[in-house]
Amino acid sequence: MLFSETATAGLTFFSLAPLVLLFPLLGLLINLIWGGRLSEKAIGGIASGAVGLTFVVALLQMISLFSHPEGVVIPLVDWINIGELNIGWGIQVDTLSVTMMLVVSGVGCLIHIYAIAYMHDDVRLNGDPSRYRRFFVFFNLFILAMMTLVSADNYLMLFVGWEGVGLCSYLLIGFWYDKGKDGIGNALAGNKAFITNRVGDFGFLLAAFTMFGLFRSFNFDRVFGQVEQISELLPLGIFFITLFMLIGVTGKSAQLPLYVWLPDAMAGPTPVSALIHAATMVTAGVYLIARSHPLYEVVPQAQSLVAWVGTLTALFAATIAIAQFDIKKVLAYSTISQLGFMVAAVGMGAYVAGMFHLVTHAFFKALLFLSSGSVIQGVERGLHEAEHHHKGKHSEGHHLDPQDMRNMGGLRQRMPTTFWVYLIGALALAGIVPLAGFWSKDEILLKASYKDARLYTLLSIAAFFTAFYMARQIILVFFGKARSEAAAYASESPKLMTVPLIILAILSVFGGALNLPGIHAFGHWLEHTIHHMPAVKAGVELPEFSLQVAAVSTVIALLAIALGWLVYARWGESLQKEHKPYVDPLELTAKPIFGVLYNKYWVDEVYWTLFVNPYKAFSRWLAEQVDWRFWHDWFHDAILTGGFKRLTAFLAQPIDLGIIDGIANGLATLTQTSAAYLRRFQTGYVRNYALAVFAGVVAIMSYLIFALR
Amino acid sequence: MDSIFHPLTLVTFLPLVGVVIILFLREEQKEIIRWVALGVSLVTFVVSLVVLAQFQPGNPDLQLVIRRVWIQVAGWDIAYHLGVDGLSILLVLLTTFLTPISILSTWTAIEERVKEFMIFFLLLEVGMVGVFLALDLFLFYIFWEFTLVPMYFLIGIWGGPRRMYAAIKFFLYTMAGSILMLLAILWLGIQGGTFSLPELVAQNNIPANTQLWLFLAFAAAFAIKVPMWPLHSWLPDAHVEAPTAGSVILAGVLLKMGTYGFLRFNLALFPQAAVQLAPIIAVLAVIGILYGAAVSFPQQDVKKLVAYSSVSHLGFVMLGLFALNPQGIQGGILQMINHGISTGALFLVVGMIYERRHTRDMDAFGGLWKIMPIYGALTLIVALSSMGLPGLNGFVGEFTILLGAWEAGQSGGSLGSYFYAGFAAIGVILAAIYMLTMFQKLFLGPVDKEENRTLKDLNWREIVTLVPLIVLIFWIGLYPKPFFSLMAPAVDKLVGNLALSIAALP
Amino acid sequence: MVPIYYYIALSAVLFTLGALGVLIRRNAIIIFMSVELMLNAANLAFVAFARLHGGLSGQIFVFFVMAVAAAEVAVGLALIVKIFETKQSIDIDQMNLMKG
Amino acid sequence: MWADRLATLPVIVIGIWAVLLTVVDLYIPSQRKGVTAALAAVGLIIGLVTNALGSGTAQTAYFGMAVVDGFSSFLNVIFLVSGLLGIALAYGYLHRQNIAHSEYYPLLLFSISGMMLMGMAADLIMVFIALELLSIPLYVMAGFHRDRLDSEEAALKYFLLGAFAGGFVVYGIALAYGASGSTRIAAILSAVQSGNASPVLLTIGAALILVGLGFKVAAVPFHMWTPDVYQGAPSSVTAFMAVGAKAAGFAALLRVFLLAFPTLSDQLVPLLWALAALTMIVGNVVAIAQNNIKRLLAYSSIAHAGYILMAAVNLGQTRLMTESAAAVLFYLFAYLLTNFGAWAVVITLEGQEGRGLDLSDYAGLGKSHPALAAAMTVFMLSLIGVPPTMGFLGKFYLFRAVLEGGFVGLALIGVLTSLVSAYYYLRVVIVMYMQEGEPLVNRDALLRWSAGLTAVAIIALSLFATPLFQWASQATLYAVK
Repeated sequence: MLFSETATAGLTFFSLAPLVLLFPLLGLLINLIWGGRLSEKAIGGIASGAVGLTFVVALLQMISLFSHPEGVVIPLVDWINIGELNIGWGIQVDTLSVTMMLVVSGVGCLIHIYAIAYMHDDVRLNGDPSRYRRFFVFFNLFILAMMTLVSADNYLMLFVGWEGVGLCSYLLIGFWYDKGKDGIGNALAGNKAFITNRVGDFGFLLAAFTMFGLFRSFNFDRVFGQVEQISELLPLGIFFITLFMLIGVTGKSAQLPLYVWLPDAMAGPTPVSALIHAATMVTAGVYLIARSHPLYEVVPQAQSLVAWVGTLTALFAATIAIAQFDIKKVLAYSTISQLGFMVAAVGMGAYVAGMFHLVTHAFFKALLFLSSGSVIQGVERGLHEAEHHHKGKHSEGHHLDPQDMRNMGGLRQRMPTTFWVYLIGALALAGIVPLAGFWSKDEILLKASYKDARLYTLLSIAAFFTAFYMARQIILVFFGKARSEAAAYASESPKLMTVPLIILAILSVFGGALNLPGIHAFGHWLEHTIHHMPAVKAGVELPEFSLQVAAVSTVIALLAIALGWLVYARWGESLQKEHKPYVDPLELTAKPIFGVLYNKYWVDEVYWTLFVNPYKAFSRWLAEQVDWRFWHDWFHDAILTGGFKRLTAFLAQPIDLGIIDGIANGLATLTQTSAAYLRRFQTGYVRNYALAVFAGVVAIMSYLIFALR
Repeated sequence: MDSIFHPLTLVTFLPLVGVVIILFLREEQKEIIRWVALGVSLVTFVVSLVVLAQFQPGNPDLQLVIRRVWIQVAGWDIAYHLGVDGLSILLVLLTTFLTPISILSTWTAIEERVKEFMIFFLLLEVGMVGVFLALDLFLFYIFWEFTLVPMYFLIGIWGGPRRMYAAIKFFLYTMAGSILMLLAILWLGIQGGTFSLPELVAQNNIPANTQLWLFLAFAAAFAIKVPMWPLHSWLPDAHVEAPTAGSVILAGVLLKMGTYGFLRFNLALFPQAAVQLAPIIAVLAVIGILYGAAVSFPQQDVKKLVAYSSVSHLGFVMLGLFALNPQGIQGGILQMINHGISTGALFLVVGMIYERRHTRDMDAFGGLWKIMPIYGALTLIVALSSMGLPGLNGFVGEFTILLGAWEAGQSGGSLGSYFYAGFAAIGVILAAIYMLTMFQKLFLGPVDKEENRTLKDLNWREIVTLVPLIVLIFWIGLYPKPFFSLMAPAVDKLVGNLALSIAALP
Repeated sequence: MVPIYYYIALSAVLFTLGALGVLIRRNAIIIFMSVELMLNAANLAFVAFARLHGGLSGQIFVFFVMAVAAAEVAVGLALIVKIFETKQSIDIDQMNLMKG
Repeated sequence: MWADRLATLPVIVIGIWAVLLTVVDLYIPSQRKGVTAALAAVGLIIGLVTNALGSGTAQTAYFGMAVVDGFSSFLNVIFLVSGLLGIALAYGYLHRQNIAHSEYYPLLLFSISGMMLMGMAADLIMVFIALELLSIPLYVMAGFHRDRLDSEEAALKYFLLGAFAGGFVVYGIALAYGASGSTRIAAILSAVQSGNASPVLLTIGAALILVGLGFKVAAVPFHMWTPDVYQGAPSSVTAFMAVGAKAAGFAALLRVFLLAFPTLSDQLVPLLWALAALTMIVGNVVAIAQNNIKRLLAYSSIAHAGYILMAAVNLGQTRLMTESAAAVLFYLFAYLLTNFGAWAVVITLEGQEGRGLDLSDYAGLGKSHPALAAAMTVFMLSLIGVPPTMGFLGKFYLFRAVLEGGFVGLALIGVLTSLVSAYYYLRVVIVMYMQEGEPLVNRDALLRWSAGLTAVAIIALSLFATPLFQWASQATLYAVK
């Protein structure tokens, strides 16, 4: 059944596509089952090998696509079939999905290799080597989920991957679940990520329902095939689909307003940040929109909304990045900002540009994160060095945070390789010719300049900030003098870590070649998937290249870098003399603004007071007051049970005996017996019983007389 | 004889054999008693598999029907009338599947009066299976009421400190509903001249407003059992006090008797009333979903948390059933199974830690994953399935239910508004909140309690009790087709009948 | 010739008196006599009705009632005597051992 | 003439047997009084046999004074069986309480003969005589505990109030006679139908009869004697009283009202409705306040009287007459087994001087005597009406009759009160199983056996109830022409 398609497709490797799911699965199963008996190297090797094989399969798919660019869909098995609802597991092999496969497995493979060495130290620094295996199991699980996401041929299977990667992100953010603030910080960060993403998934679900309501299917081809006539009938419906989908995107790709989980996600080990929270998972949203472009194309309002969300996020996050001191936090906000660029691109219909930036960003941001990881471990090694040197006398190193850039400086000499690759990554991100970032970002700006001047301006400003904070980071980390013993004693990382860095660096340099103006290899490659739609033409009929835009962006970048140099290299150095610990120059000059940025506009605090605390209070009130005290204790116990008990007592005493007593007393007074004597009457008297009988008779008689009238 | 060796008779009454054997054993022979109980329940499970083998999935009608006149009262016959169809087969399997697992879970948990415990447990199985198989209203009522007694004792004798309160509350609440159902059953019998469900359904001549009353009378019994908001007050008590195995069966099967009742009787017998009342019930269901999820969140007692989560989950089931379309109902049925598996597993998990630490207060734990890695991993899977992670069983059920509700929200659907599905979907977020919070409080963070450092990880028996459930969690999550295909024809038939009444709506 | 209904009325009066006697008096013997009075009121009614209908069965019935009454007397007095032995009183208002 | 004797043979047997036993007993040495009990049992068994042999065809006897039909023969079984169980419960008990005076058994037989007469009375005179014949021995038996004051008190109360109620019956009969000119049920009916009967007199007469019979069956508000008498009387007597007297009362009630006064339904049905509802409510609700098991069972018996009364509201709906009667008979049978079983357990735990009668004395029974506790549980469940027990089938059958009569409201009250009853019956179970304690239990094989057998019968007969149902539904009332 798998190979029937190959018959139609001629000699291709399409039939191997399912292996992209199989290999990571095998990897994780092997490590899960036998990992206990394997050495660290073996575990890491197996995991990396699995991903590497996946990459090979992806390459084969690419090769096949050269001959059959239309791609194929390989249905595997049915999943949910109820009435009209027919969802299956199936693999979509086309240029778009294969691009993602290549990025995920390629970058993933490098990061796996890097992690073999990185985690070796990490687990020891954190004091639980037994988690080494767990890390790679989770890592392969992530690759599996991500592959499911990108290779899905329908929205629901995509959703499986979508939440699957969310789960892995949760697990890996909380990988050191007993560390972090109060020992629980990391775990809470994981919860935050998962729950925030669930909010987005809620949107995704609504989108899915609406979609099924309109198209009676979740299958990409079936849905896109009907967009034409549905858009005539119910454009509003499609608008809602795209809108709900956007909620999902803001969740997964950390856009406004749901971006808040990503900075906290840095609690995970650095390879995690690189692979999941920079290169691949967070770009899923961009992929989703690109994948759903036929839907977005027919509802321009939704498109512009997407574009605006992306643009604002890009700017917003970039500003925050300026005022962060944690080396990874800076990169985190930079990621959010870059994702903003991509979202803005796909929002403007520049799917190629968006995807292009996705790819290049995957290269250089992974590079940056990994090298930051190398820096951090360098510093930590330095920390231990330092403690060795003067043991007994406790240095400041004890409570020193190895991720805080204020404790670094001058690492250029201590870690040359890391420095150079970091520099390359930073320049690529800043968008300096001819590095990868330049070309991709340039395309986006170009598109923006045509689409909407406001977007263009905002994005350019964002680009400026980007270059600025990267300059700041480079200087704080690598230049100047060591601001702590740890930094002074820092040392270069092992080969196993640096080699992947170098490869990534090369990719970051030449990545732009993918889609050089004039050739547009990548564009044409993608157009096989993003071709057969009328609306997209608007996006494609752009000039290949605009010197003006390119010049402007380059100038902006250079200016920013120069400014950064002035502020941090020149002025910062001088400041450093009188200020210890280190103070950011901007903090001295523009304290209020810096404070706002440093505190991330207090968004977390606002969310906390607006949503989290109210929900906590509300649910507690509901549980303790409403459900327990009122409903359970008061209503059921006090009212129902208690009332019933009272009724019983009442009937048992007053009615059953008392009333009769009453009559007896009354009657007795009739019979001239002293009432005082009768008070002592207890029940249990024959006469009262007789009286009851008599009362009954009287009642019956009176009723009958009434009835016989 | 054939009626005795009829597979349905066997699967229903086989546990009685175990009861008889155990009766002849001495209280001291705990081990033997346990093994006998386990063995008998396993054999019963095997027999239920035989039933499955003889069951034709393609056939929408009742199958393996056995009908013998049982009691003849002047006028009409009460029949020993069993049968199985797509609506019930899975629930029967669930029952016979969960019983041995629960028995296995009591191995070390129950040391007191093992003999009686096992007797009651097997009697309970008889009642539950009977409920799902009975086609004669009278017979159904007998099984229905009969399940009360063993459960009452399970809670009352082996339960926690407030067990008497919980036991009697459980008994009275359930009975309060079922006596109204008894009157309705009698009324049906008098009007239709028979208690046979198929015949009554075939007659289908009950005037609309009468349907309304009868529907409510039946609903009284089922809604309390489910329990639908706001009739859930007995559930936390029963769950918190019940022994682990009791909770597993209570959540896993007994609650399903309520939802099954709605499906089997209310929808089939009173279609018009069902269609009329669908929106109201759906509102209650949605409230239950959100309310249960919100109330679960701040609970300190893990068992209570899980109990309230059941309110939420069964809200989903009810919503699905009263979407009155294939997606909703099939999703609802599957969700019954899912809830039985996931929540059953959750209660097992809670029981395991309770056995070790004799507390269920979440603050007494923390960082357990470090101490008990296997336990942590299995719990995580169960929790994820319970909060509906795609790829695990919970998602398939919830998604189809929500989709069905959404479909029913279209004009011409039974609900007529998208808000039901919309609000219900929020439950998915809330579920993540309370489940993750629970997991984090128990398993994540540092190990800051000394007494937790020495805890032992699961032993082979505990793993064996959990693994079958885990396997099912993945199976249903990844390839639910066999389950759906079992129920599809029957559901389509049911929906077909309902569609007529929906069309008849003003 | 006294109209028949006078007898009926008289019997009704007697019956009521007997019933009230049971309710009001505290001495067991007297209560019992009141009961007898009720029975005899019934007898009177029987005779009167027998006369009215001109049948005999009513008058025969009277004999039955008298016989039964005699039997009751036998048992009743025995009980009363027995209780008098133990309690030295037959005031039924003091018979209150048992309470709900 | 002989045909009549033959038809009424069971009663005759029991009556004669009672007389003979009284005499024979004098010649039985005091240490071998067990023989008397045995002989009494033999007599009852003979009665059962003759009853079984009796031709099923309904016929009148003694010039229409008595009627022998399925109804009466079914009731005879109930009476005779209750007699047997009564002996079984009494034998050891009387010894333990040192009141083993052997005249107990003849008295029992006399009372039973009275009940049987009640079951076949076709003439109001018969009703009255039978009523007294069954009551007077019970008065004596209630006071059987000669040296205990509460027993004597109970006896005197029962006696005075019984006589009081009897007075109403007689006067009611007198009025009925006055209204219709006859005491024959059939004659009354025809007189009413032919229209030459004063409805006012008749109705009032019927009401008075209702009062008297209501007293016997302990219907609210004529129930007040019940708890005291049940508590004071020796438990074995109470058990017998609770079933036999009640059954007899209902027998007369059904015969008289269903056959003689159907035309008065307009006036009487609301009356019966109210009586039934009141009885169920008060009986069940008040029972909750009780801690003494005997009083608890007393109120429970009141409540059950209420349930049975429900069937009487079908008065006047001739098509339902048979079914209502059958329902009552079936219910009575179920009640017979359940009640005697429960009392058997009570007597097993009862100690000297009325000890062991408090609910708390049952704590821990489930642990120390599982079988006994299990049996008690069965009885309690049967009294609640939880399947699979006779109690459930009985209620089911009754409610069905009531619903067919169209009295949904009454049925609703019935089920709701039975829910209430679950509360106090379950209390017994809770105490037995869920509280710690060391109950004192008499070793008495007869009691164990009767408890065990009744428990088994309650479940077994509920599972294979068809013959019983058939029998009850054939036990139609025979309207004498």
